[in-house]
Amino acid sequence: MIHNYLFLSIILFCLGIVGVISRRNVFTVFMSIELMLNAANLAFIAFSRVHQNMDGHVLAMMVMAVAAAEAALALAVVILLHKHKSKLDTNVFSLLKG
Amino acid sequence: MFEHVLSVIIFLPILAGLLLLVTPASRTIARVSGLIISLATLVLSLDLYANFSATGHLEFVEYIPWIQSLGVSYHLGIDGISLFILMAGSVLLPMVYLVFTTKEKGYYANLLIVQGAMAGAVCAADMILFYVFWEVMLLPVFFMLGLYGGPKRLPATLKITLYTIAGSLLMLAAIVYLGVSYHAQFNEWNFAISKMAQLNLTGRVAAVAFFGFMIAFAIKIPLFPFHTWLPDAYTEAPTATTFVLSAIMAKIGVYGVIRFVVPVFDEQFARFAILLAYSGVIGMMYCGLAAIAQKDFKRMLAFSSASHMGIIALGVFCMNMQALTGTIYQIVAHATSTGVLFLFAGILEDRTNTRTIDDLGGIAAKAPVFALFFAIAMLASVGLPGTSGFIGEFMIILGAIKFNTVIGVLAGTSLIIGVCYMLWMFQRVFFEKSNANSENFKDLSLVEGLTFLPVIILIIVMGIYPQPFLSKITPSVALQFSQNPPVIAQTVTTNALLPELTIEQK
Amino acid sequence: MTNDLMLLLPLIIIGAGAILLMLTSAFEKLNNEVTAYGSAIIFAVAFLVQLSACISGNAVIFSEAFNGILVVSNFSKAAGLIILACGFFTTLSSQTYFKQNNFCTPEYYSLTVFAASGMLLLTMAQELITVFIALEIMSLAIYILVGYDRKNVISTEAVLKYLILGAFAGAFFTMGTAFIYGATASTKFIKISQFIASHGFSQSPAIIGGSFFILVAFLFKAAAFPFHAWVIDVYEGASAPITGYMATALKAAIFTVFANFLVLDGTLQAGWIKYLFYIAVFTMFVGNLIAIGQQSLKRMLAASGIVHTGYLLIALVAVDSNAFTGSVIAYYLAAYAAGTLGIFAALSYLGGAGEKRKNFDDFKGLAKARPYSAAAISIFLLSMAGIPPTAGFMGKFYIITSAIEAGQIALAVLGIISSIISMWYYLRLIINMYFYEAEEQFNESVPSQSAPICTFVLVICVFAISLYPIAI
Amino acid sequence: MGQSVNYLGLIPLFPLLGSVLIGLIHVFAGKKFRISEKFYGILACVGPVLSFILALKTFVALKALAPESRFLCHKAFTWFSVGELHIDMGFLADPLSCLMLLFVTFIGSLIHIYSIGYMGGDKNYGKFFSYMNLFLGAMLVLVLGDSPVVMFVGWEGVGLCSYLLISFYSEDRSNVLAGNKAFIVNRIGDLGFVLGMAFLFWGIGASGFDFLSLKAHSGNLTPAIALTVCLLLFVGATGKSAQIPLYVWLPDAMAGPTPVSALIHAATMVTAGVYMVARFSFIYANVELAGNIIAWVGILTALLAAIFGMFQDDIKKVLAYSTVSQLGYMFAGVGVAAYSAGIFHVFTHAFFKALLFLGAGSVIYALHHQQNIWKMGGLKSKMPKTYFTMVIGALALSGCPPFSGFFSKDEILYSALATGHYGIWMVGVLVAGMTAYYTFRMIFVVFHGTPRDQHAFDHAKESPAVMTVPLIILAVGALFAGFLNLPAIFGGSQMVTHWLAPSLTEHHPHASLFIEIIAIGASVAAFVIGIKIAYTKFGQGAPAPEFKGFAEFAYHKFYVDELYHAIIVQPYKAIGSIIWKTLEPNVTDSPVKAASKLYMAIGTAFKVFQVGYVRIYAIYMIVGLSLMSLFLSQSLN
Repeated sequence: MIHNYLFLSIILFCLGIVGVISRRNVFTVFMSIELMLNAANLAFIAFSRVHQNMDGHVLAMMVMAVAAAEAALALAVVILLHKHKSKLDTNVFSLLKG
Repeated sequence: MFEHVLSVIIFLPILAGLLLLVTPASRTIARVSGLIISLATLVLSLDLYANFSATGHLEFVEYIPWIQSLGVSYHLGIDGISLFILMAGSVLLPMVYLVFTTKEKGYYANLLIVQGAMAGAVCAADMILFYVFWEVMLLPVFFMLGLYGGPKRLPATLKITLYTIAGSLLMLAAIVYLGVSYHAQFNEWNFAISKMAQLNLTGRVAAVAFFGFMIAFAIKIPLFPFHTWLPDAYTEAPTATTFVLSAIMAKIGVYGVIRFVVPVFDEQFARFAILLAYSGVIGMMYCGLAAIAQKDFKRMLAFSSASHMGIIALGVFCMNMQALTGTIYQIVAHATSTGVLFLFAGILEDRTNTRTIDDLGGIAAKAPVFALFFAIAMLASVGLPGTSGFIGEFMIILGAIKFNTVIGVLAGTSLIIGVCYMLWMFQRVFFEKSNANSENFKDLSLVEGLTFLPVIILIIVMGIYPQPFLSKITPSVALQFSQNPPVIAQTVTTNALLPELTIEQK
Repeated sequence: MTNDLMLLLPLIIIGAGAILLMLTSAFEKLNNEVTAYGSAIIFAVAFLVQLSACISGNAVIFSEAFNGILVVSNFSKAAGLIILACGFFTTLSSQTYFKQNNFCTPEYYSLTVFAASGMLLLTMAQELITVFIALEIMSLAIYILVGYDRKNVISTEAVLKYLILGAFAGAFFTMGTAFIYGATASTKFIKISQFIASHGFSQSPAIIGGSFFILVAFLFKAAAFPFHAWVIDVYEGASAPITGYMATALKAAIFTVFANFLVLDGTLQAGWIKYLFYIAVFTMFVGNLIAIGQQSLKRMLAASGIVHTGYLLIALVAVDSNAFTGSVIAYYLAAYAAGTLGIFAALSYLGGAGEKRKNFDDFKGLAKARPYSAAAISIFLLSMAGIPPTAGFMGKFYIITSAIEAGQIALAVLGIISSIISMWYYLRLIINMYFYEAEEQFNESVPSQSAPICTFVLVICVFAISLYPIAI
Repeated sequence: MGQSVNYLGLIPLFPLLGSVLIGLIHVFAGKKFRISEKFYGILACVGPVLSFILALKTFVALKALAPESRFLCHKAFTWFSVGELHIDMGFLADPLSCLMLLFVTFIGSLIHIYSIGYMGGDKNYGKFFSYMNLFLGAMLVLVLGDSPVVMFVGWEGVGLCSYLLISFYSEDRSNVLAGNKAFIVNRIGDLGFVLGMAFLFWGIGASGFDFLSLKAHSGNLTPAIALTVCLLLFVGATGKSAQIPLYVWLPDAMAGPTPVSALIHAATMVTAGVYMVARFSFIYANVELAGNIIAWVGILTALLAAIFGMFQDDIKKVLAYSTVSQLGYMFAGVGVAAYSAGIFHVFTHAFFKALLFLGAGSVIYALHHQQNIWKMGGLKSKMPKTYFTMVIGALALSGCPPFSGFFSKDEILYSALATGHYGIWMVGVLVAGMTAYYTFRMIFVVFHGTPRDQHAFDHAKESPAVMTVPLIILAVGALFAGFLNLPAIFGGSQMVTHWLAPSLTEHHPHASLFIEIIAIGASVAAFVIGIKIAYTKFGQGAPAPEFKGFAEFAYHKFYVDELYHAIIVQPYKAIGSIIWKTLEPNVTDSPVKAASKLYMAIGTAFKVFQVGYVRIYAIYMIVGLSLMSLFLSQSLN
């Protein structure tokens, strides 16, 4: 049984990776990262079940909290970006290079 | 003699130099204080020399643990080999302050620092300490060359710095390798140079470490084909820097070979000695031949110096007592003669504003004292008997013949090669008719004359009565050979061309 | 419990201080100056407390606190000292920096202290989720600090890149944690260690995969190849003091936890050494090659930071997991921190308004106008290049010694070659400062003395650290 | 070991101190205080004369000893001592060095006195005497040195002085070039000397490197090393004594003042090579091959130089080639192991050649530095003393009995014949004839006939006494020196040969009276024929001849100088500039340059990877991560 959860988790994680490297919209990129974090959370919960203790749940909660904080910051950054360039395409923000 | 005399000799100039750099001292103050400090160092060194008892072992030892867990210590001491390099520095450097009066503050400050650092490198009995001083002595050169050098100084600065640092970093790896090997073999951390001779080093890694050392020293000496930084650096550097580089710093490279490579890597050294000897000899000929093509007398002296360094290094690679003693003697002789020649070149350049040989002429008639001094230094540099240059060169050639006949004969050609370009230069600069550049050439002033006089006398005394000097050197050299009798002392290369001329080992 | 709290006192001071600063910055009367000095005092107090703990040196090397989640070792103490010192110098440099750049608010200093609290926690963390949280405390604060100049698109772009990639790496970390949790039913290092000891490292795919992901996250934060690309852009976009802060304190924290994680089991370390070997080599060389072509000083320093990461990875490869003290890593971190912070402190007041001087060429002739600053910068650069008698040399010496001692001779030699390569771009700045004529006068007055004083103190540190012996 | 006497060290010391003193006065006080020439002159003569007195004392002391123990030595101090190498600054007076000592100091003193007159009015008067004294000191070190190394000090020292004095009129480039040439060519020879010493040292030098110890151990030398040593030392001798192939410097050396030519380039320094070979006779005597090589080189040099001498038009060049030619004789002598004959010729040659040079100097002085013989003529009447003494010198040089040259030359030719070196003997006789020819060609052209340059002739007058008195003294020597070694056939007792015997390893051939008579007859015949031809052609005054064919070839000295220039000097310079202009920048330095170019290129190229797109950075991470996992799975399998 655990395998199915894990497969799902890994698939989500990989989707997240693909999202990060293929999408250019800042929002989508952040969402993809959230997806990866949630994949981890799913794994935590699943393992928690396997090990028959609640540690995994606690860990998942922690991760979610941190993810929320990160998301908050991300939103702030998105606003800033929009203010500067009126676009949310990550490729637009490539002044720093070379 | 007080206890920490070596430390004082090392750190007095360094601290004075740093102090000059951080305070807004005027250049006159800088020069005068530099002169005082370097004279003080000279007095201390002379006292040291007088009290040196030539036991062959380290004397005036100072030992303060530093990194105890690794056996690294602040460990100083001198023996007959290092004494003379130390002395050369102490004796020669005060001249700079007397002769060159109009340089900037940083010039004198850097000179002081480099003097201390060179003394440190020579006195260090711990490998890490040696490395520290070894690197430190490059920094003032870097700044002096970059700040006060000629118009094309920047590439020259970069080249010498990167070249040397590259070499010395490889040496660092090799030093660490030695320390670790010592730990592995004797279960004790130690970085003392004297302990390393006990190491039993075999295998490829040891060979790599050997080359780590050798390349570092080869660059500093410089040994062919690592000499390419030299012409530019020597030419572009201000006189005092060239002087320091050629007279003392290059010698510390040779000293390094004697101190590190020969006793520690005896097996590898014996194996590669022939290669290194060829490198020395070829370098001597190559640079000597290149010297004849120079139009710029400073660059000519640079090549001449490189040429001599080839022969000096050769003495180490011949692995017999005469050659090694000859090398150490020649180190001092070359320091005095070539060093002074570079200073003279500086004076020539200052007074005529040209470095082109063809632009000059007839100076001997205008400035007889200058010409006389120059001639004596030049003759010492070409190894005329009766001057300091002969004794060392003779012993090196003697040893080279024993080591390998072909190398010996090639080494002998230095007698000819050196004299060709030197005479040619002397002819064009000092003889013939004077011209617009040299018409108003002023002879040495009284101060300048008196500055150079001791060294000129030294050149002659060292040629006529070298034994007091040699007797301080030989015990250390003998010790060096007695430590490694099985490998080094018995390595004699058979002369492939004329086997019957191979000198038998007795 | 009281004992535990005593051990954590520096962390508590910093944490409380951060919150206090955050709260007080609501008051308008408190201007940036006061906050700056306040935060500096907080750092100083925490540093002194930490130092007294070090000196009084309770013989227990491994003092556990909070049920084994946090461990105070000599290594973590040393790392804590470095971090606190970095924080101290960063705040003081910032004080001067913001005389010339006006995007400061008191929260800036609060965030600096917050970041430090995350770092301190990180040094002590012995549990993966704690590590994650500490990492995020630190990172979130640093993200904000990087993008603090909201008006500046460069700065915003930097935070965007950092945030995306940092969060991306964070996701790997959580996934790795999940795997390890799945295998061992715990996230405590000690439990993981016991599990590996009983089951073997290579027998458990979850441990392998999990530790791999965690490694990736650490390598990212430490800016190792191939996770290094962000660091150049982010350093350029961030303000000078923060760049210094990131380059030093953050790296110190990351390497502390990295080492702690790696040595939790010998087979784990042995399993990854081969990779770390190559990563170290690539990191050094790629960092060097990036640095060569840079025109901007900050980008060069970022790239050189990558190189130093490579050296630290050498040290990591060479650590002996059975008798781990971390002294080499700590020493190198301290040596590196002194040099790097020094440069950024100097850049804080030399950069001019809006950091107008940022390229190599902008510093031409500095030595004539500001000889002491130029000398200080030269010393820092030489230290970073590893020229004796500076701290950087001793750090490099220890690293090479430990590498050769561990049998990693190739790595040591490659490290040496890398530092040969690196020599040019360090010297380049010195050459620009000293050997060229000034193109401008550098005649604006230094707005405040705190950054210059920092620079001066750090110069002393560079030499003092080099004399301080350590035990390997 | 011989008796130790302290004054041996003083013999070279006096002139050396004189040199330093005069030099210092000249450099530091000369211009300021207008030191008079007289002062310099007297000061300069003190050293040589004192040395001469001590030399006499040495001679007396030696004479007092039994012949086989005629060794006086003086070890001033340990010069250098390293391992088995132990060199004392020691001096050795044995019959050989004593003989050299006597005539070197004697002739040296005379020439110093002569120079007082000759150099009058020169602005570098003091410098000249300083160099001259230095030379004499060095020459005495060479003669007295008790080990090859000390000898080498003098050896190089005289070379240096030769250089300094040749380029004495240093404003003229050609003079300096001549000096350079002399020094460099000598250095080539010195290389041979040094290498020879090195081989000798490693062969037998470990138990003492002074001549006496070497002689005692000379039997231990292996043949190969002995031959090597002999040949290498001879290379040294060819340099110093101007033999083929290194003779080229000596004719050019005539650029120096004439007393210099007389002292250094005729009487003393150039004979050092012969002295050295005689010194090492204990080795040479055992290596026949080396002896033959030396003899042939010598006699061929004699021939070649005689040919050149016949076509010269510079009075000093004539004498110079004649010197080279006579040196060739000397080497022929020592080559056939007739060391005493060779040394005896050195001895007599010193007198008559110094005489001829000083006479030529007197002529040149009178004609205001005119050296071309075709601008002279008829000077017999104007300068009778010079003429008279020069004729004596010329007769001695040509080997006219009973002048000194006859006996010494005849001794050599006789030895060659007696030891079966017929080829050498025949060439030798031929050269004897040629010698007579060119010597009297010179005498006739310069002193007989009618003046060719009337103006110069009118102003010519006899030189002052300070110059003519030495001429007369030397003339006496040239006349009678030969009797010192009068062979048995003339009722003599060969005093010099017997005197030298303890110093030399020599076997006297016992030849028949018949051979002696043949030798003497041939020499005399050659002399007569030579002088006859000269008289027919030039006795009544003749115009400057046009040279054609072989004569032109010989006039240009077979183009040897040009040849050397083309095959040695030019390639040497070319190699130098190839190294500097091509090899150094393009080959030796190219790895460094290539490395720095590569360095910058890679550095620039690597910037491409920093594209600035965050997405790409993430891709780097993923790619790196994937590669790592790939390796991971590999290593796990």
